[in-house]
Amino acid sequence: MTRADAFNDREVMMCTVARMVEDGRTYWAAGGGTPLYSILLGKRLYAPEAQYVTEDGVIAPEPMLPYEPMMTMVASRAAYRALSWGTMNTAGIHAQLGFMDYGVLNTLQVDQHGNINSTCLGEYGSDTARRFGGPGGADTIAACCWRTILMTDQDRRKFVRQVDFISSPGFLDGTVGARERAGLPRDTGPWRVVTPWAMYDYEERRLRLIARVPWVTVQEILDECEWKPLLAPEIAVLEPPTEEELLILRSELDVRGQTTDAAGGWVTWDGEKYVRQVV
Amino acid sequence: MTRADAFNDREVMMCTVARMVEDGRTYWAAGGGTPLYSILLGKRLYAPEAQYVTEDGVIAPEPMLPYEPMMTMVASRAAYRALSWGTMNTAGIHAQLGFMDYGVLNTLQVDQHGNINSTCLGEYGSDTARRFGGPGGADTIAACCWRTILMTDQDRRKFVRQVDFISSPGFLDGTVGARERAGLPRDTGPWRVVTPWAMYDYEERRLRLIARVPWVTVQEILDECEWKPLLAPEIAVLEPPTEEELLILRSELDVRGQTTDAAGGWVTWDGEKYVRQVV
Amino acid sequence: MTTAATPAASIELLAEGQGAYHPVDPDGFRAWVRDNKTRSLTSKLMTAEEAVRRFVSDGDYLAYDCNYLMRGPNLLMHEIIRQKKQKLWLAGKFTYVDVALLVAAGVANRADCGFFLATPPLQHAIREGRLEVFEYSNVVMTIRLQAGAMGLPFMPVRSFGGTQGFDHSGAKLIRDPYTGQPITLIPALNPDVAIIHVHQADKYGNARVFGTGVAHAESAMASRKVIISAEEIIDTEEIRRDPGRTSIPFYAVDAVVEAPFGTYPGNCPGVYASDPAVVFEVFRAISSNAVNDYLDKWVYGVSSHEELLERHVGEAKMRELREREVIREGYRA
Amino acid sequence: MTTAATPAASIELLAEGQGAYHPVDPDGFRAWVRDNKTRSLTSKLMTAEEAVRRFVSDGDYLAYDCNYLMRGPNLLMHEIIRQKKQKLWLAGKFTYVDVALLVAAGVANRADCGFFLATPPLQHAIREGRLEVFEYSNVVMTIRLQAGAMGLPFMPVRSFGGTQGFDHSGAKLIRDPYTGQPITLIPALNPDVAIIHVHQADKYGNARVFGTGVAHAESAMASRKVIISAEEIIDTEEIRRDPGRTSIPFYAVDAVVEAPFGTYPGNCPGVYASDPAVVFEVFRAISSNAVNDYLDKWVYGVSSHEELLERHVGEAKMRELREREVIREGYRA
Repeated sequence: MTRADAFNDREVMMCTVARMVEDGRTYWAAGGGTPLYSILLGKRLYAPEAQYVTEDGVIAPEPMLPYEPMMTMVASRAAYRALSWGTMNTAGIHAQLGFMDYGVLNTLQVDQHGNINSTCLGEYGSDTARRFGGPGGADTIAACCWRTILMTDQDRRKFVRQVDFISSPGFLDGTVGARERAGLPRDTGPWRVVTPWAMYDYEERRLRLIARVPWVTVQEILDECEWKPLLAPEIAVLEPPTEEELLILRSELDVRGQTTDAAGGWVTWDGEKYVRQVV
Repeated sequence: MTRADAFNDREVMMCTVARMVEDGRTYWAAGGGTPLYSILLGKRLYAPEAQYVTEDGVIAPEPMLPYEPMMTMVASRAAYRALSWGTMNTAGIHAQLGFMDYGVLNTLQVDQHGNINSTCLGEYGSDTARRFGGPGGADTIAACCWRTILMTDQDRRKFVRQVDFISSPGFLDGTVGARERAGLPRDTGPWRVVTPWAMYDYEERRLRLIARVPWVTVQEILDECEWKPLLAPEIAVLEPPTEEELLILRSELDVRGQTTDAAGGWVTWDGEKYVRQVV
Repeated sequence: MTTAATPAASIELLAEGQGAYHPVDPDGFRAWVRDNKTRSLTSKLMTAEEAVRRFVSDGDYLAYDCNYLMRGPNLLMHEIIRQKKQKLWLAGKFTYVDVALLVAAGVANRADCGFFLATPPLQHAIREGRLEVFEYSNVVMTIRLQAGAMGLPFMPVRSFGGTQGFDHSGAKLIRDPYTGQPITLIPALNPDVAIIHVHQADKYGNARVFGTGVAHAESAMASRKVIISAEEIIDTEEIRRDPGRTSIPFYAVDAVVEAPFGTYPGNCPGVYASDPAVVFEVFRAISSNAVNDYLDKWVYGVSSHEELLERHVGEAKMRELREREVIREGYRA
Repeated sequence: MTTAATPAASIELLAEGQGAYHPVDPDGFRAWVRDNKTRSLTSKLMTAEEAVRRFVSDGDYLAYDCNYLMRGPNLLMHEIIRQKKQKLWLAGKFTYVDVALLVAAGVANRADCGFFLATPPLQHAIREGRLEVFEYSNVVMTIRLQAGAMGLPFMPVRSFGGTQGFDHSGAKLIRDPYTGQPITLIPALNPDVAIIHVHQADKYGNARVFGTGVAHAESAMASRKVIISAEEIIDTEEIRRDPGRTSIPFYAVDAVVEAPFGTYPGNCPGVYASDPAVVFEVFRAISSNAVNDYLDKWVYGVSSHEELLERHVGEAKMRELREREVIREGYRA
């Protein structure tokens, strides 16, 4: 496995999540962007016996890649060779029953307690609020999967003390039992946050930085957090993407670069170290 | 249509109900005995466009007759050429949604308010109580179909003031709104009771005799009611079975006589009148 | 229950959302079914024009399934726009462009949100009060439809609690009388009208959907009026040969519209692929206040879907899209 | 919900049944699933002996689907009797002979009643306290299973209110916070173990049922332990060719037993007819205290279903029963 020389922010994030995918576990991939590609990459390289569902009730497919543009759900390539076809309630209910180990999702904004905002920036209902798409499947994933992996950009507007709107639940106000008091299933909650620069977990229901990529410092990460996370006693260093990972990502999965070409930084190896530039 | 010369009690009852079957209406046939055969006979002769469901979620079949012994549900002949196959919840939920116009069922005991007992005779839980099968699908039929047609024997132990156990709801205590207060859907309730001797409707939620067969008198009917029903101003006289009805019933539907041979009386035409004898 | 001697007691109501929601009335729905649904085998075949004219009314709550890109009832959605229906309330679940399109077209002014793209023109419509939004999630919306499809007033759910969507919704948090723990209830949804595209249907409305989906069966059973558009009209004999494949039974359906390529420019899994050029075109339109141009070409400028296909798509393109859909396994009975 | 300022309020609890019911614990069920269900594709093929030994425990709440006459898991039921399991609590819905048989065999002492034949020996067992019965209806039982299969603690239902079954059940009547009208709630049912006979399954437990049924999918999703007996084991490739035909997904299943003629003497729709002589024999047995004779021959006297078929049925009879089942349409993918 050769460390790659050049890759972008989204690719880093997907490779990081791909390595977290475990054999024999079930995943609910939110939507059809980076979460789905991360799981597919993980299955392809590291955990072929990981199984996943999507929101339209596809269970454990062997998709025909690449997908048609935008067609990551309710499409024959995405649903190909599944073990079962259902509908949205199939996915929602199987998660509600406890069958989904992990949910992987992305978001607009996350706060110190892992609450997720995908509804609006600014005060809800005000003239200055900027509307977004809403939770989609993320609320069910965040409520009912045993563990959730949140993918987002490392951007100070995204890591905030308190999200402008809780679209999908994290640890809510962070007190013990807050989720249970809101009717959510026991022993669930946010588990990891992955950005192109860093990985976080939760310590007593508060976001904690646990790892960074080699080309950014802890301080640079903290500069991109409006609300500063806790720091683990030791901050691990994540491995950069490998050539193998990138080849598969680019040639088999996201061949049109819809997901990987999205805005962000580009990281290159200058012979001595990785250097990141915003493009 | 020739009036028949000889037939038994069950046949009378099935022919009476068959004539009540209406085109373009939906029926839920309870179990696979007299209710189902009555509907099949009605469809065959009078209302080909009546549609029925059974408890296992068969919708509008064209069954392959006759059935195998006992095999009136979850069997290929009974489900043959249906428009849809579901499960028990399909039937239950479609009735709950208001899609079932009529439910046809039979019972052990009925009371003045149309409450149905199929659970026990005697005081529930006592040493002398005699246990029966329970409501099966009848509770849902009696609660959720718009109108229910109850088939039972004309027997004084069966027509009582108050059933020993309400397995399936009639008008409960007979007061206005009693069903709604118990959570049941609005505007539903018992509609007709048919016995080998008589037909009843409900007047202000109380059982009322409205018709009799030619070979019994009103008094004979009342003698077989422990609790006396109301009497309609005029008691109609029901037509006896026709040769055509009986031929179909005996040769196409219940060819083994499982349903029609059940205990009861046998009625014959003596040249001047019909005479009933208990066999 | 006549003998029950349990004293009256109560269940704590812990919180209530304050959002308006489509009225919950299971008994009213039952009465509608009794009085309006045809239980005989009567042909319901009609044109999209007639179906929309008869069964979509101004002010209706509208559920569509799935969406403009994926087996959506696009032919019917276009017809609704063409007939300039007004003030529709949308079940905006699992949607990319549909809400923005219908709002820009002036036919919808309310939406329950599961997920839909909030493009700048749509954000503008919200700020100007041309669209009022109530907050749910995709699954909460489909469970609401399931409750409606079961004839119930509400359903418990293990998600949605703790969110601020809850506050802007019709949800309630109660103390579960069985476990003693808090649990969320969500109001049943019985749309006034559902528009659903299916692979096959007979003239009576017995319909088959193949592949995955969102909530086609729930939407059909839950809605007062149901319009089916079908890629293919098949004989009832064929339905009877494989009753396990029926997704929606005839008695739930009010209108059946024969609609080959009825989900164009979206895809119909197992039959034809989407047309990416036009998909990108609709994305551009809803993102840049160019919806009128899009509608002028694809809706107002043609009198029917047949004309749309003839004038703007053509046989060669349709053949290409059919051929691009290489997977057929599982999409036939 | 953090911003909700709704004052605490309450919902009237109008009546409560007084029957014992299998504990409602959705969070406990979830934890069981997390800790015990295999989410990898692992072969679960085993003998009936092993499946019953490992997955049926004394005191378990048992759901079977459908019943002894109709696609019942008779091979598994026989094995449960053979292994002399004790104190099972039965989901007695849509049943003719099963409850009487299992009670007479000494393996069950409680039953929730939807419908089952109450023969004189069974009436006797009730009077003697060898069987305790709790009262529901068939559909109330399958809706309870559906609630369990959705991970919920309860479900509203529009039937059952007003009955005396209600009084002897776990139902509750509340004032619906949405309509203001009374509505019945019934407790979810999550059996400890479900035994289900299916037409086809792969070795991982992806299972197909054809034709109609009672609550096979609900029972599978709702139960902590699930044993599937399958008429035919098929390759996973075949499952993947038509995923719309999968009735039960692998991750719900704990054991798969290959079981040709597994529902004998009952019928397996589309595959073989029931054997009327033996059906009548079991009816006679449960009606006349002759269950031991029946069990001596069909259960204790043989060590397995294979031996039962070999010694008491034979190839000619099996061929005859297959031929008697003339209808195949709709029972194959």
